[in-house]
Amino acid sequence: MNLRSWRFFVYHGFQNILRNRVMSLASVTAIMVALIVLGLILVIVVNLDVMMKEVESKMEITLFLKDGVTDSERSSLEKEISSWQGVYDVEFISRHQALEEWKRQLGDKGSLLDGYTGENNPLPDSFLVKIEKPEYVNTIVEKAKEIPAIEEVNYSSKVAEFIEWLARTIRLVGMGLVAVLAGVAAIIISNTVRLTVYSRRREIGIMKYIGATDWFIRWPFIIEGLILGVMGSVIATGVVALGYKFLLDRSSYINMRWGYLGIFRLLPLNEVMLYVLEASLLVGACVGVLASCLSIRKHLRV
Amino acid sequence: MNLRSWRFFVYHGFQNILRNRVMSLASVTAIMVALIVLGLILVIVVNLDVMMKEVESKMEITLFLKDGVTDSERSSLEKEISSWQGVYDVEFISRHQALEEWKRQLGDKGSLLDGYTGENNPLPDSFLVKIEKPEYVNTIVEKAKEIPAIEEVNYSSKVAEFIEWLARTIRLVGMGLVAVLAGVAAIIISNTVRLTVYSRRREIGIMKYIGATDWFIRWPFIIEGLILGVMGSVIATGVVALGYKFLLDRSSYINMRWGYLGIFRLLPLNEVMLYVLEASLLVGACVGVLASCLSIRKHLRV
Amino acid sequence: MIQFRNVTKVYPNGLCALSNVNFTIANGEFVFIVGASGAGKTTLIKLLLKEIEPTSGSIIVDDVDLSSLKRKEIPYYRRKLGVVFQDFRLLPDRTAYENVAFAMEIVGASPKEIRRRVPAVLSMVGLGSKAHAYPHQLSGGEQQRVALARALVNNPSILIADEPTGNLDPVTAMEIMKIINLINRRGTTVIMATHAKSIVNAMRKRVLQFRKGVLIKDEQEGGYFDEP
Amino acid sequence: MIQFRNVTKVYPNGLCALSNVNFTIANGEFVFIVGASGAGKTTLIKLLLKEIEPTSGSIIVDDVDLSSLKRKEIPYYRRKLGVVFQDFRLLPDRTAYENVAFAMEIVGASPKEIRRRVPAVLSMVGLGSKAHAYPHQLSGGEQQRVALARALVNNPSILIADEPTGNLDPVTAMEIMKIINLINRRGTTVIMATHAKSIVNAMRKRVLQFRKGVLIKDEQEGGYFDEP
Ligand SMILES: Nc1ncnc2c1ncn2[C@@H]1O[C@H](COP(=O)(O)OP(=O)(O)OP(=O)(O)O)[C@@H](O)[C@H]1O
Ligand SMILES: Nc1ncnc2c1ncn2[C@@H]1O[C@H](COP(=O)(O)OP(=O)(O)OP(=O)(O)O)[C@@H](O)[C@H]1O
Ligand SMILES: [Mg+2]
Ligand SMILES: [Mg+2]
Repeated sequence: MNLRSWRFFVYHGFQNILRNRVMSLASVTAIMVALIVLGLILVIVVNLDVMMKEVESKMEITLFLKDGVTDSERSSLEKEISSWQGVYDVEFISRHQALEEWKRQLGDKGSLLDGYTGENNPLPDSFLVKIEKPEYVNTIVEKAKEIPAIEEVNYSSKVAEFIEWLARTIRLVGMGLVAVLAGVAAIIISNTVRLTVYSRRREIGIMKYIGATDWFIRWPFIIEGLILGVMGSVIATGVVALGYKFLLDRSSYINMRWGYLGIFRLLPLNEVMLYVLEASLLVGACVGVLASCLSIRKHLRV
Repeated sequence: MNLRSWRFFVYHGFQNILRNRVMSLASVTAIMVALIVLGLILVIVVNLDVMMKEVESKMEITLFLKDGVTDSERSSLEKEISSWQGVYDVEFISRHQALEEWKRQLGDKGSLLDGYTGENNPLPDSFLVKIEKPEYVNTIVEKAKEIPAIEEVNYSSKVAEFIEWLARTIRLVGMGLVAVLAGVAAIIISNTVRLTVYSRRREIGIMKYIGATDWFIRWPFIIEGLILGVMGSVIATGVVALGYKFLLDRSSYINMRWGYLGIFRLLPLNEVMLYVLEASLLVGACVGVLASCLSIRKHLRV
Repeated sequence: MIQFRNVTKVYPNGLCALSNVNFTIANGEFVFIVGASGAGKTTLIKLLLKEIEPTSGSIIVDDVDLSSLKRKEIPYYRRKLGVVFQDFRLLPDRTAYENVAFAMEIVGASPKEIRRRVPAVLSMVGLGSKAHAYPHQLSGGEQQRVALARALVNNPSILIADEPTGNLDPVTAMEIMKIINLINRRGTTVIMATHAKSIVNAMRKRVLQFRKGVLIKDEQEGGYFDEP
Repeated sequence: MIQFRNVTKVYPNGLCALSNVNFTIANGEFVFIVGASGAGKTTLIKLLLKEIEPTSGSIIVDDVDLSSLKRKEIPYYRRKLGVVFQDFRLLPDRTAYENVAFAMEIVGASPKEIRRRVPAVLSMVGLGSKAHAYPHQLSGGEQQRVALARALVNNPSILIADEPTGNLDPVTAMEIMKIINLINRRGTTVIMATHAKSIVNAMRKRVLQFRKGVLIKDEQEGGYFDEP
C-alpha cells in the first residue's frame, strides 16, 4: 500500500460520503444521536458523582476526647480547632448531653441506659465540628488525629452511610447506563453502516468482478466509517456542550434556591466536555471503523 | 379501498419484511434498542418515583400541643397516640428540651435565646411520633388534627424538603430523558425506514411507471413500518421484563442489606411492565408509521 | 391517437435529445422508432410515459395534453400503456409470476382473474416453465420476455416497447415479433424502438427514424436506413 | 489458453444451465458463443470469471485450474480478463470517465497514465463527448460502450464480451466490432456471446453454439445456425 493508494482511499472515502448524501446524513444522525445520549449520561454521571462526593464529605465531624481532659485543656482545644481553616463552628457536647441524646434516640428502650449516670457514663466528651467546604474535611481529620487529647475521629453516620450507598449506586447505575448506551450506539452505527454497505452490494460486486482486491474495496468503506463516526461525535459533543452551557447559564436560579445545601454545583464546561469529547470521539471512531469492517465482510463473499 | 386491497397491502407489508430480511432485521434492532432504553428509563423512573414518595412520607411527625395541657391529659394523649395503627414510638419533648435543642442548633448564636427561660419560653410542648410504614402517615396526620389539645401538626423539615426536591428533580430529569429518548427513537426509526425506502427507490419508481397510485405504493410501506415498530416494541418490552425479573430475583440481597431503610423496594413485575408495554407499543407503532409516511413522500415525487 | 407537436427535450446538462419533433400516430398503428445509439428513442418513450417533461411543445394522447394531467391522474393514464423498458425494470424481489401479477394487482384485478391470466401470458412469451424464478435467476432474454409479459397482461390500448428483442436470439426474437404483431392486429397501437434491422425490414411497418434528436424519416411500410 | 473439461453447471434450483461442456480456446483466438435465449452463454462467462463455481468438471486458464485459485488470487486473475457484462455493471455514482478510470486505479496505474489512457479509450468507442455523464444520463448503447471501454482500458490478455452490441444500431455495432477485431489482431483472445446473426455471419470466426446447455456446434469460420 503506497501513498498513492492511501490518497485514493481517503479521496474515495470522502467521495462515497458526498455521493450518497442521504445515507451519509442518516448515518451521521444515528451516530450523533447515540453519542448525544452518551454525552448526556456522561455529563449527568460526572456531575452527580462530584455532587455526591461533596454531600458525602460535607459531614459534621465528631471528635471524641480522651478521659481526663481538663476544662482548660478543653477550651484551649476548642479555640485551636475553631481557628483551623475551613472550620466554621465547634460545639462541645459533654458526655452527659451525649448520654441524654442516646437515651432519646433509643426512645422506649431508653430506660435500658438508666443504669448509666454520672461516673458510670461510658460515653466520652466530644466536639461536633462543622466544616465550611468539603475540601477541608481530609486536612481537618488528619490534624485532629494528631492531637493527643483526641481519642477518636468519627465522621460517618447512618445518613452518611446511606448517602454513600446512594452515591455508589448512582455511579454504578450511571456507568451501567453508559455501557449500555455505548452498546446501543455500536448497534445503531453498525446497522447504519450495514445498510449503507447493503445498499451498495451491487457496487461491491462490480468492483470484485473487475479485479479489485478485498482490501482495495474495504479501505474506502472503513475510512468512510471513520469519517462518519468522527463527524457524528464532534457534532454530538457540540450539541451536548450547547445544552450544558444553557443549563450552566440557568443554574444561578437553582443555586439561589438550593445553593445553601451546597451540593448543586455544576462543573465548569471545559472540565465536563473534555470527558465527553474524548469518550464520544473514541466510541464514534472505533464503532464507525468496526461497523464498516464487519458490514463489508459479509458482502465480500461473492 | 376495498377489503381485497387491504389484504393485498397487509400481505405485501409482511412480504416486504420477509424479502428484505437484512433491512428489516436492522430496523427492528434499531427500534428495539431505542425502546429498550426507553423501557429501562421508564422502569427506573417509575421505581424511583415510588421510592422517593416513600422516603418523603417516612418522616417523623411533630405534634405541637396547645398551652395549658395538663400532665395527665398529656400522658393519656401519649397513650392514645401510641395505640394508633402504624405508630411505633411516641416521644414527649418538653418545651424546655425543645429550647435547649434550638439553642444547640443555633450554636454560636445560641446566646440570642438566653433571654428565653422558664415561663418566657415561646416554644410549645410536642410529641415526636415515629411511624412504621409510610401508608399510615396521612391517616395519622388527619387523626392528630382532630384532637383539640393539638395546636399544629408538622411533618416537614429541611431534610424532608431536600428529599422532596430530589424526588421532584429525578422525576423531572427522568421524564426529560424519556422525552429525549422517544425523540431519539423517532429519529433512528425514521432513518432506518428512510434507508429502507431509499434502497427501494428503484422499486418505487418501477411501480409508478407501471401505473400504481401513490397510496397503493404507500400502504404496504406504512404497514411495514407499523409491523416493524410493533415487533420492536414487543421484543423490547420482553427484554426489559426479563432484565427486571432478574433484578427482582436478586433484590432479596439488596433488601437484606438496606431493607431497614425501607426505601429499596422494587415494584412488582406486572405493575411496571404495563407502563413499559403501553409506552413502547405506542411509541413503536406511531413512530414506525410516521417514519414510513415521511420517508416515502420524498421518493414518490417522480 | 398520439400526437407530438414541436416537442423538444433538452436535458438539464444542456444536451438536446429531441428537437422539434412532430408526428401523429393513429389508433391501431404499428410504428418502429429507429436511429443510432443516442438518437433519442428512449427519450421519446420516457416523454410519452410522462417520466420526464418536454422542454417545449406538447404531447397529446387520446385528446389529452399530457402536461395538463394532474398528479393523481398520471397512474390511470399509465395504465393505458403497456411498456417494455430497455432496462427491463423488473422488481428484483419478486418472481417472474409475481412481477406480472403485480401489474394486475395494481389495477385491482381479482385473484381469480390473476391466476387465470398470468400463466397464459407467461407461456405466450415462452416462459411458462420459469414462472417462479427471480429476475437474477433468469437470463437476459428471459428477463426481457418477463417485461413484455408484464406490459401485455392488462391488455393495454397502447404497447410501447424499447428494444424488446435486444437480448434475444433471432428465432426467439421472431416469435416475440409475431406475438406483438398479433396484439397489434387485435387493435392495440404498437410503438417499438429497435435496432434490429432485419426485423424492421421484414415487417414493413411505419418507420420513424431519428438522427441526433431530429426526425429524419417518417415512412409507411418503411425499412431500416443505414446512415453513412 | 482456455480449457473447459466436462464442465457441468446445475443451479441450486435444479436447472442444468451447462452440461458436460468441452472445448479449448488457444491464445489469440476469436470465438463467438451463440445460442438461443437461456442456452447458457452468460453462465459460461460467469464460470470463466469465477463468479460462480462449476458443479463438476474443471476450467483451466493459462495452465491454472480455476478451482485451485485462492481467495486472494482471484482479483489478480480477473485483471487478466476484460469483461463486458450483459447488464453493463457500471458504478451508478461515477461518471463514464470515472468508471473507466476506476478499472485502472484498481491495478494501481499512475494518475498520469490514467489521464492519458481513459480519454483515448472513450473516444475509441465513440464516447469522447460523454465522458462526464453518469450512467443514468446515458442511452442504453452508450452505457454498453462505457462497459466496453472499461474492459479494454487495461489491455487485458482475454476480452470477454456478453452481448456487447445488443443495444447498438447496426452502424455503431459494426464500428464496435471493428475495434474488437483490432484488439484481437493485436493478440488478445476474444470470447463474445452474441445474438447478432449478421455480425457472426459477416466476421467468419470460430463459433461455439449451445442449445439448452449442450455444445451442439464448434466450427472454425462458422456462421450463425438458426435452429428449427
Ligand atoms: N438524464 C439524462 N441527462 C442527460 N443526458 C441524457 C439523459 N438521458 C439521456 N441523455 C442523452 O440523451 C441522448 C439520447 O438518449 P436516449 O436514451 O434517448 O438514446 P436512445 O436513442 O435510446 O439510444 P440507445 O439506442 O443507445 O438506447 C443521449 O446522447 C444521452 O446521452
Ligand atoms: N442464478 C440462477 N439460478 C437459477 N437459474 C439460473 C440462474 N441464472 C441463470 N439461470 C438459468 O440458466 C439458464 C441459462 O442462463 P444464461 O444466463 O446462461 O442464458 P444465456 O444463454 O445468457 O441467455 P440470454 O441470451 O437470454 O442472455 C436459463 O434458463 C436461466 O433461467
Ligand atoms: Mg435507448
Ligand atoms: Mg445471457
